[in-house]
Amino acid sequence: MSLALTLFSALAIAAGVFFFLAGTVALLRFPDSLSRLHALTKADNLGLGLVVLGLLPRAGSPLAGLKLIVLWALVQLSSATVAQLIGAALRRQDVPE
Amino acid sequence: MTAAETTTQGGALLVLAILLPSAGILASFALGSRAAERIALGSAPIALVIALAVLAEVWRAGRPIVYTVAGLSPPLGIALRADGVSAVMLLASALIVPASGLYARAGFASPPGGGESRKAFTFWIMLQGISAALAIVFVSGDLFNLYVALELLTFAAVPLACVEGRAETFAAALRYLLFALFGSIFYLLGAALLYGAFGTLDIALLAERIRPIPAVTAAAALMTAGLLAKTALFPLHLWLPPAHANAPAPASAVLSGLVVKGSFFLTVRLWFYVLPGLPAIGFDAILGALGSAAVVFGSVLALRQPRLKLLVAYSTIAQIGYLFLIFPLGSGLHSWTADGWNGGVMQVLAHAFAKAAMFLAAGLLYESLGHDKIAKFSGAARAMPMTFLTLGLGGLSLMGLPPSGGFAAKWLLLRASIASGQWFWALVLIVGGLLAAGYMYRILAPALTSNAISLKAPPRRAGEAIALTLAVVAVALGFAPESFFQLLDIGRPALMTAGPP
Amino acid sequence: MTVGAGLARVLYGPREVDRMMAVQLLGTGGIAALLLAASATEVAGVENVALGLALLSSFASVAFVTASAGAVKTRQADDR
Amino acid sequence: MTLFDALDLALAAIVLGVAAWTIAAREMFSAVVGYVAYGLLLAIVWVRLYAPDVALTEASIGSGVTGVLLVAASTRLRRLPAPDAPPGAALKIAAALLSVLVTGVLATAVLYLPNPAASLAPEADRHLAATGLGNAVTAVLIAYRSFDTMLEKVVLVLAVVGVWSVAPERFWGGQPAPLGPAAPDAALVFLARILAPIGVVIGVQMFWVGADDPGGAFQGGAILAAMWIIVMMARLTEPPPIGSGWLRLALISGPAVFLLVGVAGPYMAGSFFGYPVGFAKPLILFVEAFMVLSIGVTLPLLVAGPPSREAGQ
Amino acid sequence: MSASTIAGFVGSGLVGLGLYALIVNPEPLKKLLAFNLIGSGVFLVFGLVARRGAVGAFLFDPVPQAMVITGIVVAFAASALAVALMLRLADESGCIALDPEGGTRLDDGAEDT
Repeated sequence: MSLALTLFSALAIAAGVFFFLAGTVALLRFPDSLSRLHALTKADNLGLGLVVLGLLPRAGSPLAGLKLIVLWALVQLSSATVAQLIGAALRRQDVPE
Repeated sequence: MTAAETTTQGGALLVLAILLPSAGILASFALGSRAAERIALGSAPIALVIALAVLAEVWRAGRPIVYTVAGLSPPLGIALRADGVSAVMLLASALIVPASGLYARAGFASPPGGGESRKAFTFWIMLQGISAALAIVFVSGDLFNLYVALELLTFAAVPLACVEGRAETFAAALRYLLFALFGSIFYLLGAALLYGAFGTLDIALLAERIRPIPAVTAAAALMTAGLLAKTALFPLHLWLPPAHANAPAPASAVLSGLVVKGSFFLTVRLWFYVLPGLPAIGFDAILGALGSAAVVFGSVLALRQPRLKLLVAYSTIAQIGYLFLIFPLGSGLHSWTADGWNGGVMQVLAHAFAKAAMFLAAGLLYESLGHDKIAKFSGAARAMPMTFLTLGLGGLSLMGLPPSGGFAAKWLLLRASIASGQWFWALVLIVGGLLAAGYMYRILAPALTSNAISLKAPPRRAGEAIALTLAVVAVALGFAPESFFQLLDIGRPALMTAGPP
Repeated sequence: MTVGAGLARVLYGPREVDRMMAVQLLGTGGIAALLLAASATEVAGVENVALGLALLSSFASVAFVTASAGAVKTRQADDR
Repeated sequence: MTLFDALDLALAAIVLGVAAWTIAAREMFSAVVGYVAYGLLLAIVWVRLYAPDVALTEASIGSGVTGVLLVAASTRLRRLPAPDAPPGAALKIAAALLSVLVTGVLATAVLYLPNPAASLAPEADRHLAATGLGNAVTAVLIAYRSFDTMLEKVVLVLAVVGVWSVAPERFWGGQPAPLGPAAPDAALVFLARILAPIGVVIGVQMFWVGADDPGGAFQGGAILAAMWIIVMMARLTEPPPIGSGWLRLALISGPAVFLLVGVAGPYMAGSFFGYPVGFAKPLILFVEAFMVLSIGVTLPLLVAGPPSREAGQ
Repeated sequence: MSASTIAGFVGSGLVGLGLYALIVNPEPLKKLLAFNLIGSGVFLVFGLVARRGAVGAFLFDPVPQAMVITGIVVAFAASALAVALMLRLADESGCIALDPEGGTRLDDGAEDT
């Protein structure tokens, strides 16, 4: 693996971890549930995306790389859906209160 | 190390004893409740033949018969082993389970016209589940395989306890399940430690390798605690009376007569077969003391029960207590241990048959009287003589009066306790017998009065005959010949270690 | 795994939805942690585990949301 | 102390912390959320123990499917009055002492376990060639200790009978209650439509590669089960009536095929549950395929619970 | 201290925590949760044993790992049965008290041996 690729990989992973931390802090600190939800989806998408991107050069085989990408796509799909569901649940909870 | 173990002649019988009820479960599940009844009862004679063949083979060989499953010897493979006690227990199970099944035909029939009934489906499948689980418990030589057997036993026994579908049966079954799960997970924890220490879960290999390290002591304590919860030894008995007393009579007969013996059998396997090399650290005395407490406590509570089935259930707690005297009286290498061992095994058998008979009789009483309140039994013996004869014969064995299996058991235990100078256990045996006489008197005395009583329905003759037969077997065990005890000695671990080098 | 440390605290979140979000984030973070640990220690086949987790993390969250939605409805019905 | 040691310790602390929180949570629902998170963390612990097969099983069954089961139960039970009086201080102290004692004894035992432990790894590897498999864990499950695995499948069948048996008599033969709300969210339906086919592919792939890599019948079957559950939660399908013949055949197919192959053992390989040399791998995959089907059907039915509608409705 | 030893200690702790909750919590569902905690603790002890069984090129002993997989499936089946019983009991009686007489405790003195 070339130096540039290694550097890129490390940077991407570091950035990904940073987004996770940011998402965590946001979940802890943000005042209301909707903005927390917003923060969560950002952390999910970007954090995992960057980590996957960083790991791609290290993947041993094309199949392993493909698995990583499928994995990321799956998480995208589910996190988007769950965010929507949680949003809907929030609305339901908020109406009567 | 001995050379790797291989299959002996007749070993395949052990696999068949397990696979027959397992296949029965699967076929019954696919074919429905009516077929389940036919399969459960139809396979019983085959199971009986297998059990008799195992017994004959063990007797002929004069040593345990072995089967290595998949042709792999332990430690990587699983070995099944049957010694004298396994063979006898297998036979007892092959007799009591179908007896309960025949008795249950009236109550667990499928509706006419091809429909399926929940009660019938559950009962006949779970009955085969108990056969399968007990077969593994009696012949398996691998502690993890035995864990699977314990779970099989739990999953079969708990739904039987609530097959009637009333709220109190669900509460009883749930409590039973929680105790049983606690028991099996602690058993498994001990097995994990033993594997970590010695790299095998095969009973024979463990017995060779065992050394007194902390993990072994911890494993022994954890596994015993778990097994005691499943055996309902005082003070872990709370689940038993509601579960056994609220189950339908044929289910109670199997639960009380056989299922609790399964986990007791494993406790014996653990202490006598796996851990004999462990220096005595007082475990046997603790188990004996808990057993003694159970005898007194269970009997006193039995004396106070208003309902017959509850009384019989509490009497089970007391009778389980006697079983644990096998630990102080049957272990070690002394002149008396043969008596203690034989007495303990005899008590297992005598109680299995006597208690099954009594629960079946209690069920008949309930059917005919519409209740099982002891206070309202007056004159019932006149109307249902066979049922009360069954209760009386079963009670004879529970009290330990001659001639009966219970007498033989208690006599042997008494002899062992006197020979060993442990007079305390003798006292327990005598007090327990007196208390049992007390609760049997409570049942029989009012029933024998000459008052007139009206029955809702005449007792079922077939049911009465089955219950009486079981009670007669319990009594007949008292006449067991010397060769019977020679059979029990085949594969007894104390003898093997004490034998000529 | 440091990610996990922060996330566990979120379980104390004041409302049910917050907890669900926390589990969702934990699932994603767990996958990332798994991938990183795998590439660092070279345990074979970890990408299969991560793939399984990816499938299942949404699974649990969906169950929570569905169940809690049902519960809110019954609670509202009770209030009226 | 390396970075990994520190991370391991932190992970251990979090696992214990989440477990304690799960126990302490007053609301059952929160406790279950905690339990699912705990399951995810455990999966990471299992990877650290070089047990990816177990990690997959823990994530799918121990955390995922069990989580769904407990969530449904907690929402249905949450409006009930507290059953018994809270325990007294004496009991709490006694229980705490007992628990500390057990933990202490156990930790001591663990500390004094031989290290390295006696291992069957070389022996398992020696017989691996005869099975044609590459994954030793799969070989233990389906070949060396296949007897255990077959019996454990019978346990699952008994569990299904047990769960069904609590139904009222009149519902016998009918369908279990639906798993989702009457009008599921459009997003959920969308997710189920997309995820389920992908999940099925991944599940089958996981079973297939399980012969050589982490994975196998249990893990593949569990993922299929999860997919069926999610489809039922979106109300795209309903739980099948328990009287259905096909359903029952699918449920027993795993143990039944396993048992038949085991019984054929003496003729093929000279021993019950033995596999013939040279033909072991195809036979093992054959058995496993039916086990995947059985597990994929059994787990959702255990989650769905007893029948709660009359047959034919 | 290696990852496996830590896992062993975590397992011990989980067994203790679960046991405490099993005894103290009156709600059956919490007892079930506690049982599952004990279960995972026990499995971790198996995991420790499997990892300690690493010899030469083998990173772990596959036998205990296979046992854990079997154990997890059985534990799930047990949970399903318990949940079914609880829900039915709740339907029948409107509460889920384990003990109709009240006041009796579960698992009192489990460790007398």
